[in-house]
Amino acid sequence: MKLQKIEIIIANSFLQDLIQQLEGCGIHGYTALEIFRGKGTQRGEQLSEGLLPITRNSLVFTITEEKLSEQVIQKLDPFISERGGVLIVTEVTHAIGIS
Amino acid sequence: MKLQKIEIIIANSFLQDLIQQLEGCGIHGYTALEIFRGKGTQRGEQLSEGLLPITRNSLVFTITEEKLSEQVIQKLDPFISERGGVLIVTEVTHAIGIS
Amino acid sequence: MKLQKIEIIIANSFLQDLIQQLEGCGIHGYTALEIFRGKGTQRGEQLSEGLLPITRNSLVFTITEEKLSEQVIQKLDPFISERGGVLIVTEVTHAIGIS
Amino acid sequence: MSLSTILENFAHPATLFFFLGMLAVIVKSDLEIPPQIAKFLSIYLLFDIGIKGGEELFHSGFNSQVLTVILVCVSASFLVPFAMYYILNRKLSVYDAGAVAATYGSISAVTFATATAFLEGQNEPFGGYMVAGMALMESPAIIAGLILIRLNNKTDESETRSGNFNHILRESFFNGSVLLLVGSLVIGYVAGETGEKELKPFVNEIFFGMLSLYMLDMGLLAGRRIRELRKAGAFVVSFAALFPPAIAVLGIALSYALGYSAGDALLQTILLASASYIAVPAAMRMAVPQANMSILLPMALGVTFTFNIALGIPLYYFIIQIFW
Amino acid sequence: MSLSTILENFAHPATLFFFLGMLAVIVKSDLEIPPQIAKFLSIYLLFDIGIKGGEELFHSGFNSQVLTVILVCVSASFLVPFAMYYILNRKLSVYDAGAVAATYGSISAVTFATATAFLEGQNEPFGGYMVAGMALMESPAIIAGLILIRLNNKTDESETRSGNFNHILRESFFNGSVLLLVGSLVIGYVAGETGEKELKPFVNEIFFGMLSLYMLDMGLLAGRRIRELRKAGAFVVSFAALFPPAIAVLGIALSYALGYSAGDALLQTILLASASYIAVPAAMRMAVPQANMSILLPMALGVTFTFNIALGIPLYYFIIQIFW
Amino acid sequence: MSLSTILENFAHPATLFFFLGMLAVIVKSDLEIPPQIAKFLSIYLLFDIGIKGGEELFHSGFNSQVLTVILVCVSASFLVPFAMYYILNRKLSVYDAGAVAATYGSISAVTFATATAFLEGQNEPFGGYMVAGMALMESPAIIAGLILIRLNNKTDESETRSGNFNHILRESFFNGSVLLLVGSLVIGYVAGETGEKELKPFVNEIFFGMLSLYMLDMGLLAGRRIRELRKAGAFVVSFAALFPPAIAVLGIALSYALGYSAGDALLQTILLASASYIAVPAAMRMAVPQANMSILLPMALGVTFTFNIALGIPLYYFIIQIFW
Ligand SMILES: Nc1ncnc2c1ncn2[C@@H]1O[C@H](COP(=O)(O)O)[C@@H](O)[C@H]1O
Ligand SMILES: Nc1ncnc2c1ncn2[C@@H]1O[C@H](COP(=O)(O)O)[C@@H](O)[C@H]1O
Ligand SMILES: Nc1ncnc2c1ncn2[C@@H]1O[C@H](COP(=O)(O)O)[C@@H](O)[C@H]1O
Ligand code: NA
Ligand code: NA
Ligand code: NA
Repeated sequence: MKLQKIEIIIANSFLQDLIQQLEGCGIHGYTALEIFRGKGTQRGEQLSEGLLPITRNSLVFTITEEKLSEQVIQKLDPFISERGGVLIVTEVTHAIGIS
Repeated sequence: MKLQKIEIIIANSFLQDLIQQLEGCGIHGYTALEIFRGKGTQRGEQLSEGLLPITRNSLVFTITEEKLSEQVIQKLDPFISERGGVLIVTEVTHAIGIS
Repeated sequence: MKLQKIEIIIANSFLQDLIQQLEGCGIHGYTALEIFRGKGTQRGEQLSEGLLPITRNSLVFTITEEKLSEQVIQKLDPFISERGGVLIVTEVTHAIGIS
Repeated sequence: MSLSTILENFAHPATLFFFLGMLAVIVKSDLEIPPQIAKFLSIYLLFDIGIKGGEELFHSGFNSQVLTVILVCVSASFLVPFAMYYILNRKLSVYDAGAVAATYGSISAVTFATATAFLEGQNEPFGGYMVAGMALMESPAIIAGLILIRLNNKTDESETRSGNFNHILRESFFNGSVLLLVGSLVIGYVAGETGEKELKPFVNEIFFGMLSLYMLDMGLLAGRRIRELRKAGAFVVSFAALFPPAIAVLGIALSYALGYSAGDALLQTILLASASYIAVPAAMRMAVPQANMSILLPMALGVTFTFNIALGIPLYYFIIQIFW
Repeated sequence: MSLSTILENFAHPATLFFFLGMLAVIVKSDLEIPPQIAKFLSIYLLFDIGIKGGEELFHSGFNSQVLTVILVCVSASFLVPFAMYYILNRKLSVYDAGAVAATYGSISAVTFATATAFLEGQNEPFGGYMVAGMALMESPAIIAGLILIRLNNKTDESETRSGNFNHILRESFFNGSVLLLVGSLVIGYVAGETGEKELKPFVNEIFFGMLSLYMLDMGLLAGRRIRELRKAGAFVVSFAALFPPAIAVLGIALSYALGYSAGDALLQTILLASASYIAVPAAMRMAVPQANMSILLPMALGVTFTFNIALGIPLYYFIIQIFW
Repeated sequence: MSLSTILENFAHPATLFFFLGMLAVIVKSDLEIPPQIAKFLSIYLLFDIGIKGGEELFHSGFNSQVLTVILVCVSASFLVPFAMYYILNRKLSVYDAGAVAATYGSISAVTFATATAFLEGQNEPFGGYMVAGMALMESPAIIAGLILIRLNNKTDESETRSGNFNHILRESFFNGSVLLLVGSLVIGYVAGETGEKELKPFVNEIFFGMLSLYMLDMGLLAGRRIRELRKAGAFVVSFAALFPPAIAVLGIALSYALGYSAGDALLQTILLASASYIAVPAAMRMAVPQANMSILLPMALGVTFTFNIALGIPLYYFIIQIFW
């Protein structure tokens, strides 16, 4: 069973939607971290200002089997692209306790 | 010298214990990030509520040589499983300055 | 096009400088996370104390092509080493939307 | 007299801390308010404004003046986006024009709070029911923005997102800021004298200090946005600079026609002439992911907010004093 | 009279903000208190309660009434878990029954604070030494829970963790909440009049505002847990709902027998009838990783806390007024 | 009389909370102040000290006493690092000696605040202009430290970083703490009576409570550093322990010679005898990445700060009372 890690960077406003999308794909576990600063070409510098909810991004990752992973990526691609998000896939060698 | 990254998700209540376990295995460097939201099958949604210490999790990672890594994983497995934690291993291509 | 993830751990005091260095190398996107606790052999335990700016570290990562990645690593090595920082490179299988 | 009124505005710590924040950006200081603290200041402010408004409503009751204010506020926040959309759409895409129009239909709670502080400094009375008006100005603006985008968007993309409409509608009524403001207003009203007695020190006495820290952060935020203005282009910058005085003239005239007191007139004018940079942009970002939010903050924060804080409040008041 | 007493409870902003938080969960608002702010509110609350209690002790001294209260509190928090364990163990595992029993032996500081606010609203005096009693109710409950699990656990697993016992014992005395509460109590006592004068505005005047924000967060937390109740099952929900009134009857009777004043009786009753959702669950989670904490919060927060805040406080007071 | 003065210091909640923080470290409690809250407390403190100082300056005006204080403070913070460098360089590297020297040339704002609280407790008046002196003690110390490292560093490495000098110079004037303190001072002065009236409750009344929480965190921080002292070595520990009393003697003599009032003399002494652990270490870390900051905090926080809070303030005041 080959595992992959899918990391997604998304504006906090869409976090809830993203999680619903992930669950819709059959993902049962995820972890979200706060991004306190970032930069990209689409929306420039993001400084995670507390007063301004639209400047805050999160990093969500999920560990899944390679097969499911491919489906997830395909299904999420338009969702993420439309919202200016980022998705990164890396290989996982070994895992314990993941859902 | 092949390096691996071991990432562990653990309830904050056990963070101190985990670090002691890691150091007991001969690990000299680690980094911990706050998880602000997560979900798994064992304990459901975790929202990192400030008032409730038991709902907060951390992500701890350490970069180690492959050999040490295997020992660490073996030793930590029961510790982590018992506490409903998660452990993920990935390959590292190159590293500078790690302890 | 092979992609790599470069993760850098650096004291917050040098974060701004690091980002300038990265941009100087032609990096257009990065993401920074707060480290709330860490330990290494050079500076011991770092507890991210709010009152003491010099005890706070960040984790910055950037996804780049392998070719650029090598240049970045070479250029950053002295900068990071002098400041007691850490740099980790891992392989990326697939990416969407990165800058 | 005019100059002194304007200068008196600068004797308020809150205004001065706003400029300190801007200065920090200019000199590239690392001064910053941690994000969770900024959020706490914002929670405090909405709590404070809501409670105070509720207490005033408790004393005044729902008289005809209150109903007039509510009617003006709700209609204006719904109609202003329509008027602005067609100006904005000349240069901006449907999505952007809709998002910006909604933003300007709504209000900035801290501009309102600064105006109340200014009035207190001038010993000019005002009605607490103005808060009730303010609390009702976010939802209609969001709904108007959505309708505008719907009407003007010819691509079928909007179709695919139509299931989302209810979701956004609910968001317009129940997003965190609106709920906290309306909730505090209702609680201030319901808790009546018990609440007033208990909350007085928290709500009245530390208010100016908290507002000063909030404005320090606003200065930092606005300062950063001003640097981004070059990218935003002359059209949007002009819009953001001309909107407050233009709409203020209308606001003053309307207040005069409706027989508002001088204090109420200033607050009504500020409500009309200010723009939202928290709740509405957040809701529009969710509703219209295609909108380019990077022009919204430089406009609403960098230009309009700065104008209102630095010049608008004393200027509008000066004009009001001439006519009243 | 009874109804009005109960209704008066709802005139307190803190109670109303609790319901605003619940409402926010029901309408799926994105309203939230950032975690570090929540922690700050909790630090403030323990600081506040401790200092006030210490000041009162400074004035009253350690008279026999104080010693009675302390004795009652320490014994109750140690004995209640024993009584509850055998009820809980009918349906729950040894680990879960022990963890829940410890939780119910201990107290909820904010329920206590809300009760003191309620008494102040009723102009009903109470002794500051009640805080001393409260401060001593967490450690015995944790210890009792550990002993119960030890006694009833037949697997050898507990053996392997026995080195841990001292560690947990220390945690029961020195965990952050207990240390801050006891520390503030001692400091309030030691600093005497100097401290009282210096801290008065911080400790007394902004208290109700901070409590209101804290309760807003409690409403959000409790609201989320109530949604989880379905999973928890009828047995634990009934336990959580019946514990407060049942134990309150005992508490009132005991207070009567011991000659407490009416105000003290309400506080003693609240201490007995409330459950811990911070310190004890945290300690039990560390001590007993096998315990399923996911039933604990819905019980202690969703049901017991909500019951005490919404109905318990005025109800117990109503009964007390009949007998005193 | 002497003992009672020293003991009175311990009746202040702020001092007691400092020890509670230390105790928490000793008993390995998990008590902690979240980092953003700690930063908020620090922002509050600088805001508070600055505003109060500005208000006092507004009342006193820039008389000759004010100018004397400013002159003493600026010169001392520039010269002390030179005097200390040559002592420190006997055992420490050029980089470390420069960084530590700069640290001791500067000041600790919370030690100053604790001293003002102490004076208020003693009903001893002092001039608000002392804050102006304090606000000007960070930049010269940083500049002196940089010059010292430049002068004494023979390797060409410093050459490569020379483009950095202006950057660091700007940092010395505009780092967050300095800018907020100086900015608040100016705002307190400019806002005059309007500002004073508006900010009084925030700046004066909740001050002691906020200071107590700040000191609780300082106790936690200092406690952790004390554990690291073993690694730091006897030389630096002795330096950190002997610096305050030695320099205090000079400070008292100087204050006497310059005809300071007793209150001003204590504050001047505290400014000289305290060391920076926020702004200066941060600036030196940026300027001299080679410096080993791990000895700096145990010295400045673990030893010097603890000494001044626990013994220094009452001791210096006791000596001052003898001579004045
Ligand atoms: N190459 C990259 N490496 C790391 N993070 C990136 C990269 N490109 C974009 N990001 C992250 O994605 C966010 C959104 O990018 P964008 O939509 O292009 O502004 C940025 O704020 C960064 O946090
Ligand atoms: N497949 C997964 N991918 C990413 N994070 C996971 C996954 N499974 C579990 N987690 C994380 O591990 C935590 C504990 O999981 P659990 O013990 O199953 O509730 C969750 O709250 C998540 O943060
Ligand atoms: N082997 C490692 N694995 C993970 N993080 C590390 C490792 N070594 C060092 N670090 C991180 O790098 C920071 C600086 O290390 P040092 O400069 O050696 O004190 C530490 O505080 C950790 O956050
Ligand atoms: Na408007
Ligand atoms: Na109880
Ligand atoms: Na000094």
